[in-house]
Amino acid sequence: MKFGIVTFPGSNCDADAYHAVAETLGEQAVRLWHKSHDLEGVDIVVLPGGFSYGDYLRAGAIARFSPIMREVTAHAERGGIVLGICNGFQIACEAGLLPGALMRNDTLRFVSRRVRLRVENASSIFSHRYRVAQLLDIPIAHGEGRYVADEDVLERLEGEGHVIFRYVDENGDPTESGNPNGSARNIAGIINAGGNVLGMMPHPERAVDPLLGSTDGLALFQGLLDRVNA
Amino acid sequence: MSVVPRPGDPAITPALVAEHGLTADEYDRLLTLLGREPTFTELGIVSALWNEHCSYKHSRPVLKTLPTRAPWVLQGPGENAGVISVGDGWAVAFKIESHNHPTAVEPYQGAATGVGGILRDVFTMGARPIALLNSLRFGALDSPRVRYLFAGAVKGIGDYGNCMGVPTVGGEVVFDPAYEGNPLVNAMCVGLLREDELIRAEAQGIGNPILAVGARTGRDGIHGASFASEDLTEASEAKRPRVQVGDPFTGKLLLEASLELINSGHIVAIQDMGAAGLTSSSAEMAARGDVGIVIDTSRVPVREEGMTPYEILLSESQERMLVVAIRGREEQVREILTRWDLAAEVVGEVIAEPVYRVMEGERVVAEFPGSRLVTDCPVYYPEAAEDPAIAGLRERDVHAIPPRAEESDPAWTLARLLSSPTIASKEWVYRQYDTTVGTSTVVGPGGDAAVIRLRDTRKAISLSTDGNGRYVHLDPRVGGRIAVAESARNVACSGARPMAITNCLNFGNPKRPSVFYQFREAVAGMGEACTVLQTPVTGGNVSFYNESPTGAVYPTPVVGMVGLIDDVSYVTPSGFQRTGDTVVLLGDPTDELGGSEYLAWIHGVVAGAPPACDLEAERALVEALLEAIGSGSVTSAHDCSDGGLAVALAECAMADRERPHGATIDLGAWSDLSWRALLFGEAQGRIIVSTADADAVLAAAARHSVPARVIGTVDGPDAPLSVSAGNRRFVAPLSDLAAAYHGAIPSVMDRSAQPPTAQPVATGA
Amino acid sequence: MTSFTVAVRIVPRRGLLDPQGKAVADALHSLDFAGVQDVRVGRYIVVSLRADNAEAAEADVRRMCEQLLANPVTEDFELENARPLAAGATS
Amino acid sequence: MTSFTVAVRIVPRRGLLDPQGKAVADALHSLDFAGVQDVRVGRYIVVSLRADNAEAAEADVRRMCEQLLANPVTEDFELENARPLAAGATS
Ligand SMILES: Nc1ncnc2c1ncn2[C@@H]1O[C@H](COP(=O)(O)OP(=O)(O)O)[C@@H](O)[C@H]1O
Ligand SMILES: [Mg+2]
Repeated sequence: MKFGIVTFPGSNCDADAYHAVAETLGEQAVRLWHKSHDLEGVDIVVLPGGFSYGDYLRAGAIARFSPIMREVTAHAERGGIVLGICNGFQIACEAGLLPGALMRNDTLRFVSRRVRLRVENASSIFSHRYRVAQLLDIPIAHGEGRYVADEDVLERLEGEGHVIFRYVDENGDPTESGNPNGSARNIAGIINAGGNVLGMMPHPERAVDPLLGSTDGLALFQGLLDRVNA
Repeated sequence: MSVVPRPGDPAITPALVAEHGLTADEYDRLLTLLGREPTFTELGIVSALWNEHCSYKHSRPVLKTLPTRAPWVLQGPGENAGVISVGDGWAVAFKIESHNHPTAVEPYQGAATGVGGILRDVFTMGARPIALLNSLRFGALDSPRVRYLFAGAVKGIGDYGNCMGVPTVGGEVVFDPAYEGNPLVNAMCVGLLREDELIRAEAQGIGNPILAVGARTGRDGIHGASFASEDLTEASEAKRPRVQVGDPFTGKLLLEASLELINSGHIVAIQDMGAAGLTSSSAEMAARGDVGIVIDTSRVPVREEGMTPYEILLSESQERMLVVAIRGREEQVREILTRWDLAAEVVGEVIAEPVYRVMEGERVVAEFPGSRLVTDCPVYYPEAAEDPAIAGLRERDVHAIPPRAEESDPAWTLARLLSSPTIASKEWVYRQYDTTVGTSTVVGPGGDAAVIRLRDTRKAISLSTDGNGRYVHLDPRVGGRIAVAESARNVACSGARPMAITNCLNFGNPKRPSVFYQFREAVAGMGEACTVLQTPVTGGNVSFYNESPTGAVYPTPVVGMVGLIDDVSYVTPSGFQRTGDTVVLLGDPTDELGGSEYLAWIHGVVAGAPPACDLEAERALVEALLEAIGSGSVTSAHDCSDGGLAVALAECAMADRERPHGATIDLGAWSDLSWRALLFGEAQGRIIVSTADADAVLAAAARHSVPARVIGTVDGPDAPLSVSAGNRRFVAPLSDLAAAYHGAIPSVMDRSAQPPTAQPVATGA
Repeated sequence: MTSFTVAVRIVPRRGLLDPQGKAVADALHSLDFAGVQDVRVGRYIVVSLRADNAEAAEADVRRMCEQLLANPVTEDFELENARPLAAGATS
Repeated sequence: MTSFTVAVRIVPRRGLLDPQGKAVADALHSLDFAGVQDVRVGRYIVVSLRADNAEAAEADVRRMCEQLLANPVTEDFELENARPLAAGATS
């Protein structure tokens, strides 16, 4: 099992993703430089958090044109697994790997805190180690995390079970008070129609170590291992 | 080589000299140094280097009195940042710096560039930044201008650190009318490095090339008042921006490229082009290496056309570095920078001849003999005398101030104090900061100190910033001591041994005897505390002239403390954790009320003597606490500071917002003290501990002769905070306290956008 | 009183670094728009408001710019002419 | 080849929540601009570029918008007419 973690010049969670995969899980991991055209035979691509090219214009807008993204897109089209976290989710949307877009938080402020997520679909390759309706504590840290899409796109996402994670309040309900950024329908993470690309704003790689307060992100990475190894 | 005036440069007149901030004596000194009249470019260079910010001309003799040595100190003051060893070959670099004046002009950019600058100071030591903190002072939040400054500064701090991927994990915010016209923004950065990778910013090796790296140079932030000259007409004044704009993305590229450069072995020195840009960075590197240097301004990549040597030398454009490379390795250096989409141009050379020379192509536009241009600046010993009005304030009997009628229920007073923005939760602030990036934040903001683990070891470091301007205002010596003692207590509460400090000294105009007195005394107090607590000073920053038309800010030394935790299992939270635990108070309450937040917020009075600070007792307290923590008997530890014992108890109860704990507290042992001094007085040297093994905690305290007493028990989540002393008693439901504590800042800040109305006047740096 | 819209263009002041513009220009170059010399990124704000006439609407928006919309330290602004708002066009 | 500037206005698509616009409108109300009905906040981008003529410059900038400057899911854009750039005016 080989993970490839893409490093854009402004990525800043690439090392965290690397640690989660290589140290916590003990899996093979390589860093993929944004100017490279070679995925080095990885099974799973991680698009990590950060500010890919500064993201002054729109988060992820410039990153999608980088050389490595051409390979990542081809990988996804072949059915290869892509995990976009935070900035990686934004890039995946800009690159058309996932529908919709991520806009500035409705509070107009960057938001950094632990949020509660509810698992909506536990049959995807990313979420099968969770139970439906399981509640997870995972950190977020973003300024542009408000998921938007046309109404028909949202309907399709819901209808086809492509919403994987939703923000919920302390009672486990997807209320306004549980929604940290104004995302449509409290959407925190979605998969594509092929089920092989996941984008999520919360940071599972920051929730893999009991010392840091939560290990709820671990099952996502472990789940990927099961499926790819099977 | 002969220096001739550059065509088009203004002639040197007494008025021009004055506009450059040089006194007649200083100008004479310059004439003696040169043996001739200076050129315009030379005048600009000297005005920048002899400016307070670069030269420390009013503060240096006083700073020299601070203790700076300990076996673990690898780099003391004088470098871009201080460095201490934390064992196993690892070291920590850290430094704090002010960006007060830029923030007063444009809060977002001013604060953001402050963070950018302090990050560069740390990574130029070869350290990867792992944490940021910030210490902020603003006027009262009921002013829209203050809200605008506060919101902008917080956003600027957040955006820069967030983009860099360095977690902002702690700090402090104080609101007081004293800072109305002149906010203080101090940013601290902490980095991690291998001891053997430490690099110093010393120019070395005759013939080595000097490179400008990073962003292009524009006309940003060039000092020197408004010149009446041909080159500097009104039009060119208008072209010259008053603020520098930060580019954190370029900052991030510079960080990665610089660390790679340092690692590559192709360079001998690297320094940020900070205040006074190319001039101070090159002159400082030359002075440290005791070598000559030549710079050619025509080779510096610029952003705008027609820039003069004067402008290029003094520009404060952000995200630029000066690098001394090994001769013959220029290409390798360029290759590393190209990989990060950054440019590097050779702009000069280290030379054998002991001069500081600036060329513009073939022409010599400035030349100073010797390599000590920076250190050869004038030094002043200003007059110092206490303002008698302040002595009067200190002597006032604050116990004579009658309580307000509502205070008959201390629960009212407590809730009211918790809603003081200075005491209230700062979550509104730190939610805008990425606190968890780097996956090493064991304890983020909200407790006494932040804790960052050191990956691949069992260790962690603990970080805190502290300083109480009101105390220093009322008694600078005591206030200086308390700043250090409180930060030591804060890191100790998290389980850490206090190791060393950096400090940022924010004061008014040092030429006023009353201000210089405060400065001298506060530094003396800090020095005493550092000596007793064995926390040497490894660096810092002085910011004078923090004044507005309404007067000077409170004298505000801010201490940034680094502590070391040998094993992450010792990390201790600040809040109550377990129902049924015993609550122990280390240290003793007193009847002191002077300088308290209680008096200021409830009575609008700033008077009385600040609480006494017994340094030996503080040291024993830290030792006793660390021993108790080491024995595994401490569940939580929280020190008493602003708002006193009652506020500290409420904080312990509410620390975990989702799982609060009430408590039943009996202060009967001190029932002879006045109720308000007991509850809200700010006696120093006190820590609230919760424990399942009170005997062990009491025994540890006894071994260090620290007064300690069981004062109650931790209750369940629905229980109130109930406190009694003899026949006096009050009960405060946690929901009321939490509403006050968590609601205070959001209720003011979330009301509406804050307009950037009238520009303030501020003169600090 | 009639409803008008007044649009405002707010751009970073000349001489100030514009990191956004720089990033966009770099990106355009790497997308092979070789002719790009410079990019400045500012804000475009459309205010719909009631006023007695077009001049009054513009005067109001100018004051809004001075007080709130533009940052006098870092930005310059420019008003477009007021246009009567088609009835019911406010969202 | 001549130098032109082409300005682009990028605005949030109608129907999408524009929290920035709403915040500005609220702030204007609290500053007593009672007539304000609605505010939309978008981007204003000025591109300076070399091109054969004004049409070519506009066509280039239109492609830039489609490829990079605007996000079709959330934004609409509009070009202003190309203007020849005064010599030496690029900063
Ligand atoms: N500007 C800030 N940035 C980040 N954290 C902050 C800031 N201000 C306060 N905090 C956090 O809030 C908590 C309370 O701060 P403070 O009341 O100053 O604590 P103490 O009295 O123990 O020094 C601390 O954990 C501190 O780090
Ligand atoms: Mg404390």
